[in-house]
Amino acid sequence: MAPSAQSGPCSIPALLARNVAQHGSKPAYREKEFGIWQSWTWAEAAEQIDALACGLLTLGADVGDHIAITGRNRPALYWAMVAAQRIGCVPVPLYADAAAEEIAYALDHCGARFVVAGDQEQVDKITDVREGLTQLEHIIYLDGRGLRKYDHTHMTSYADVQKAGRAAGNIAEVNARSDARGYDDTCVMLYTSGTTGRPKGVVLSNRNVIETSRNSAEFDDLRAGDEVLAYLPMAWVGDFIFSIGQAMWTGFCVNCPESADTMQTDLREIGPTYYFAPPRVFEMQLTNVMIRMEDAGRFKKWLFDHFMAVGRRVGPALLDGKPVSTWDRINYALANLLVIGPLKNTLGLSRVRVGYTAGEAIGPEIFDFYRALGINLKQLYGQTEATVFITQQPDGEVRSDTVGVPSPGVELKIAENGEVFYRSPGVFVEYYKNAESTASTKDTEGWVATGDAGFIEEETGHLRIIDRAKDVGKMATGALFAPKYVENKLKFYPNILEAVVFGAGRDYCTAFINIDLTAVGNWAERNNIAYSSYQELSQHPQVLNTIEQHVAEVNASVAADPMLAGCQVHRFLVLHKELDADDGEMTRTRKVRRAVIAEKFSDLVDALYGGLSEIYTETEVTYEDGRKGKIKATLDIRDAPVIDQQVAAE
Amino acid sequence: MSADFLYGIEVIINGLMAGVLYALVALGFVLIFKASGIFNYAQGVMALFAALTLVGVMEGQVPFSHLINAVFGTEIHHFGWEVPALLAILLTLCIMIAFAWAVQYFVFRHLVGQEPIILFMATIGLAYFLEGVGDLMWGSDIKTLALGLPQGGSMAVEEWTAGLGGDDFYGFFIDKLDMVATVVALLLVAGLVGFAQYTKQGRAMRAVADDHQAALSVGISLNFIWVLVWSLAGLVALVAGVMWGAKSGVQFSLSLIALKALPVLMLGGFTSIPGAIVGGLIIGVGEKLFEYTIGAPFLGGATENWFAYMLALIFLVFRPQGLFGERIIERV
Amino acid sequence: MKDTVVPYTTPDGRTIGDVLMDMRGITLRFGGVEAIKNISFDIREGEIRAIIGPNGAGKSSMLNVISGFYNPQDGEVWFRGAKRPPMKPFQVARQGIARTFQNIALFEGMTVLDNVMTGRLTHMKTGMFAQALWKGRAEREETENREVVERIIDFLEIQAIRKTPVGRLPYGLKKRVELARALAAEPKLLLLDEPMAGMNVEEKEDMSRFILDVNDEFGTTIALIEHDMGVVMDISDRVVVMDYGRKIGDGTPDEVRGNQEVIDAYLGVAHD
Amino acid sequence: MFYREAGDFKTSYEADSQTFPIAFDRYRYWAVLAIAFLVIPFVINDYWVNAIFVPFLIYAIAAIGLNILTGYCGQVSLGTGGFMAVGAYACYKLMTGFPDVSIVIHIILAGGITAAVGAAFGLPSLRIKGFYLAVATLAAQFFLVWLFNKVSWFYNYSASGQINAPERFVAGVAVTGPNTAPWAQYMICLVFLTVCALLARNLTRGTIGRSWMAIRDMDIAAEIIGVNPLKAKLTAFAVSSFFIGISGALFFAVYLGAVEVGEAFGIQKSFLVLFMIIIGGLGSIFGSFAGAAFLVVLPVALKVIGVDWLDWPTDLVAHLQLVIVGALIMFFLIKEPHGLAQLWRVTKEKLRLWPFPY
Repeated sequence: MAPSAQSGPCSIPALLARNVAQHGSKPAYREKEFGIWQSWTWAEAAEQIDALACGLLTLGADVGDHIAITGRNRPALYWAMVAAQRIGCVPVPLYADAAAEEIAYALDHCGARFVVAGDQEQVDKITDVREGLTQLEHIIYLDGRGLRKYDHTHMTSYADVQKAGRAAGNIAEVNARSDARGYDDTCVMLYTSGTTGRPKGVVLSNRNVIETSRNSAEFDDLRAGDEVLAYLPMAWVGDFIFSIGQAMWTGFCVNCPESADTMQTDLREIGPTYYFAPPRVFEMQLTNVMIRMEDAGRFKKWLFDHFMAVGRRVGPALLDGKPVSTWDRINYALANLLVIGPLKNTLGLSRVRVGYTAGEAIGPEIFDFYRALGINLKQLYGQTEATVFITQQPDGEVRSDTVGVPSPGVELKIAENGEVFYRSPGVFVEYYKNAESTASTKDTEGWVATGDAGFIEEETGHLRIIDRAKDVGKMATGALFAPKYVENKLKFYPNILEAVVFGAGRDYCTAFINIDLTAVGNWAERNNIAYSSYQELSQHPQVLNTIEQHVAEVNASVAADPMLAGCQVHRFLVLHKELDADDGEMTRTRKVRRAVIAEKFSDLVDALYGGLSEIYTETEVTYEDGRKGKIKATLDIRDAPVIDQQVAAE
Repeated sequence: MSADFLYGIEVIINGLMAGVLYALVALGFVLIFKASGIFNYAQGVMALFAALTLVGVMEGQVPFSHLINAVFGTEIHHFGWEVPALLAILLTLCIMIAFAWAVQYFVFRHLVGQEPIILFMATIGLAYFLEGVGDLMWGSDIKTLALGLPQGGSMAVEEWTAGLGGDDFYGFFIDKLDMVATVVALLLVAGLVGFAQYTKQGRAMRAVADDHQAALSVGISLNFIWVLVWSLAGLVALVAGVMWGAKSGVQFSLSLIALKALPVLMLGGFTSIPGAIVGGLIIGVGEKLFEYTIGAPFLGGATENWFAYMLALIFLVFRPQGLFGERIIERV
Repeated sequence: MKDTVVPYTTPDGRTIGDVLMDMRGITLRFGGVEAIKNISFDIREGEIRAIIGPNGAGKSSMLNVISGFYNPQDGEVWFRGAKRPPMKPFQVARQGIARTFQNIALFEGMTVLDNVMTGRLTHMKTGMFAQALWKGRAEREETENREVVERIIDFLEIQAIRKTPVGRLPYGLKKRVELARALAAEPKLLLLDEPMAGMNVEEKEDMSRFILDVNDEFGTTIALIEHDMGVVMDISDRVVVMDYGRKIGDGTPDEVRGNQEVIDAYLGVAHD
Repeated sequence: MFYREAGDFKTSYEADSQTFPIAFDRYRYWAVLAIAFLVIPFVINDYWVNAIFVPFLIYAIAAIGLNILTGYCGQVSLGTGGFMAVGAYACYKLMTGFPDVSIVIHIILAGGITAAVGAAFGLPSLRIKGFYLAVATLAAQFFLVWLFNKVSWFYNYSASGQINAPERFVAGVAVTGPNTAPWAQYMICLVFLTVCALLARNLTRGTIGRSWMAIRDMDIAAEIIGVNPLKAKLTAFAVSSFFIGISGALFFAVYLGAVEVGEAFGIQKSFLVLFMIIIGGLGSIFGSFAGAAFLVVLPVALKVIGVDWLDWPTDLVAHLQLVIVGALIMFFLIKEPHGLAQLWRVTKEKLRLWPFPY
């Protein structure tokens, strides 16, 4: 199905030309500036791009040069990318919030001769590290505020470059160069924010970008007339695909907010029809809603709770096209009029036709909330090397615990260690100047390792991600041991702050649980349960019972997947202190340090596996002021109900 | 002396006497304005209300009888007794004081610190309210106020002055009631000035007028002062109401004397007691003279309706703060 | 012009041009009191000129003379090379002199946007009938001026409060809005009456930055009153020092710092 | 609750500064217009026209006029009655003087003449402020009423001292005179009101409007930004009087048909219109409508309840009305100085934020 280089437009500039021809007078870009949404039609955008392209030529840009682009999302910067492609250069978007040395590394690594910088802040960062960068010739800045007094020998304003371009009249050269672009020439280079080691420059070809864009656009039936809000970092592959790839393919309109802090209002004004956000954004929005509703009057509150309940019951069903009784439909219509509609409206999501979230696991209650509002929120699984799409959820098959079925044109395979491999037209060309990492990631047949462990549900064919492949271990029984997977499930309960699951090389799994003081504390107050300390509360029998229920429920859901049924928590205890970075039990980014904890609380671990019913322990803690102290406690150890795997299998 | 000249004198005398009454009403305004910065448009209606109440009390009418009858289908009108004038006046005074308190408590306590214009509009509302209440309490039919005050022209004066002119001059025609009114008004004015100058409350009142904060700091209760001045205004209203009422019957038009007093104030300055008096006299004489010399012969008469205003208006344009008012200095 | 002056360039690359406003022997009396005693000084194009002095030195009176609230009994006011006849404030404004007030004088009943738009009044010429019809000339003019205003709003970073009624704003923001309104007039000369009065340290820093930026980006000539010495000395090119209505010092911040009389009269005060 | 603003964004300043920026409001506005023009005329009868609609429409014009002066420019006037009288008599003289010129022209000219008179009486406003001015405008009130009473030229020397509106036609339909169809009365008033409201809105949204409000909020600051106080105040007086004049003309020619100046345009009129804008909301066109509607409907409602249902004597109800109106004025000044318009605004905000409290 992949068209050969001849059929159809084979580069972004080609797509641009097509859009100008097809819907030249439709809006292509908007930006909130000076109080209104400044708009550019496709024709106008193309003119701007050409002007810049010509200007870049006058500055002496050669075919194959890398042109770095940094700044917040603005149409002009998107145009800069396309302009670069027009003249056969490779656009390299960089993270606007990156530190100077990170930028220095990237600029040096790709040997950029030109940088298009958003504003003074970006310019300053670059000038700071300029000495080191031998190849860097010229900085082109967009917003001149505060730059008046800077030395302009190697610096020009975006507008001036365009002016020069318009004057130069070398458009023929520009066209010649962009016509020469082939389907397999580089389209863009994106630096992966390297969690380990240096960032790598992922090279994506026109084929990668255009085919994934087309496939994904068809998958969700995206079309001209759709609206997206471009607010995620331009250097992130997702933004490149949404705001350039798909936008160019379908010809929908890209809207840029006025600034980061007006994003919510701008979102509300635009009311996008196609919306992407990482889980934390949805989570934040939900919390805001709840906080604001706290101050609502009794009637409003009741109305809200009542109709949200209706929404939770009916909304998702309606979205998935499941049969819904007329009575429920009426109820939902009412809810829509009184609560859901206005709510979606104030959140700016009332027009969303397709919404995606990805990056990390999203809490079911968050996910359900938006589904209840009737927002078609789906999950996808992807990465830069795949030009985003590996799997995504088709309409009607949306669940919070899977990441969906393979995207069109994507093949999946699961290695015996559970790691997920894929092969697709979107598979990246190479890591720039980094052959061996390329080789280690992508084999000769084009299979790419995701580094994540997961499995495919037989009945639905949905992929479910368990954990980072390196964190997934084996139990004594040989069954798969995926602590994070279970811990996440546990942590979705508001009462549970942290959980640490043990079981690598053991016969069964056990867990440490940290209660969430605020949540449990509130609960205690409501049921007037007196407690003098975190420790006392943590060991309160009723608390333990609640936690035990949670664990039981988690076990049930874990048992549902044969591959993971082994990971059910057989025994657990509730820790007498909060896991704390100051005590080295967590990283500063609040990731549990499994090894450290296992070592520090070895007595407790032994107790869990030693079959004791309670254990006395002393732990050293560090207080805020740095003093050290000991806390002594006797902890109950509970057996959690588990579901027998054979039973589960049948 | 020629008759015309003498008639001119007569006009002036009548003007002066009318002026005293204007001054009296104007005083009511000045009192409240000095102490609270409120320009009390309701002053006139207060006079009407006072007069109505006085009549009602004397005749032993049942307050709100119309309303009661309408609601309960009863047919009550009078208690069937009559109250002697003096007692009635006292009772009316009490009612006016109660009213003063109510106004302060329910309305202006909530408007402290508002712009004068807002307060002014509030008093217009008050005027409507009070007029309605008055009519509800005592009915809106014209009533005669029989206090046994002398009526008609004073023969004595006429005969005594007849000699001044030739045959075609019959002496000054001066209404007895006007004379009485003048005397009473003069007494009241004197009394008020004395009160303001020599009593503790009076001094407190002036202190408040000068500077609220300072007054507060020396422990004067603004609320008390405000109720006090409203009560005094009530007293003034009562007297004015009696005079006017006795002269031309107790009816709605009585409330229009407020409108008469306005130009007096613009002339005399809103904050000056002497200003009010002088202003009153000027207006009184001025409008009578104008009517006598120009109005009646050339303009078809009834110029009193507006002359005072025109005079004041023209005057204001040249001296916005009035004759005796404090200079208005604009700070940047 | 009395004396010809050579344009020069400041260290940070701004050009200070000819004399823009020349005050010659200004004397101002209130009744018997002499608020200003025979003061002369000039303000040159593109500079930041400060008038400082202890309270009651006559600074504000001087500003009010410049902006036409008071007409001096003696002395001449020369503006852009011409002697200025006695004028009303609004005529002065139309000559291209805008100002802010020490105690903010915004139009509380209007939104920030409308307040700043009022700053454009001197630039808006459409007649009443055209306005009554709105469509066409009036609307076009409105839009053109709105564009100018929006750039100023952007420049002073008050986009977020564009449509809020000024009554609801905190003090610091109000000051900024008032500055915006003055800037909207695109004045030849901008008068700032204690722009930092009652501000905390970082508000003061912001305001100083804005003042410098205004002078830099728009090349606006600025005359400001301030009795916080520190700030003034940092941002102004030349300083006039007043005390009891007399001029006791005039020159660059450094010269003024050196001036013994100033130190006695003023810094002494400032120290305690 | 009913607002759906997501996706309702502005790409031009024209769109951003339009009268009803929110789509929902815009639709409601058109709906109201449609009903007013296309439905009511066909269902309306004589009682409704004379009791509610025509008075409402005419007073709304007057209220808009006074609101421009008082609400937008901050100059309180108690001369409204007098200025309405000017409009009425001007219209009468024109109608009788130039019988074959269209009545519409006459009414507009009447407005123009009133504007001139208003401006003249506005002159003192330069020297005197606040309620000094308010009191000064009473001079206009009394003088004008006296004038039209005494100078018989104004009522063409008629014995009764009354003026009677001769029959005049618009597009062949009688709009004044004894045999005017109710719907015709309604229509001509409606048209005038609609136009006046639009003009008022345009004036208040633009340069002039801003200089008025500047004068109102802080005249010193206004001067410093280049507002000429004389011009601002006089234009306010003129424009305001123009509308008031038109309303006066309609009041006489279309509504009453025959007028005796003292009772039709006495000081009570001035207060009535002032009350309308206080209750409706100072500085708001919508407020002018609300206030007019309120004070036109209130007496009718009271009469219906008091006289027709409870059959109380009429004068009693009239007195009650005084009490209620007076109390309302004080209530609004204390509790909601911006009147019904503000209440409306608040409700609207709540609806827009729904279900959130803020």
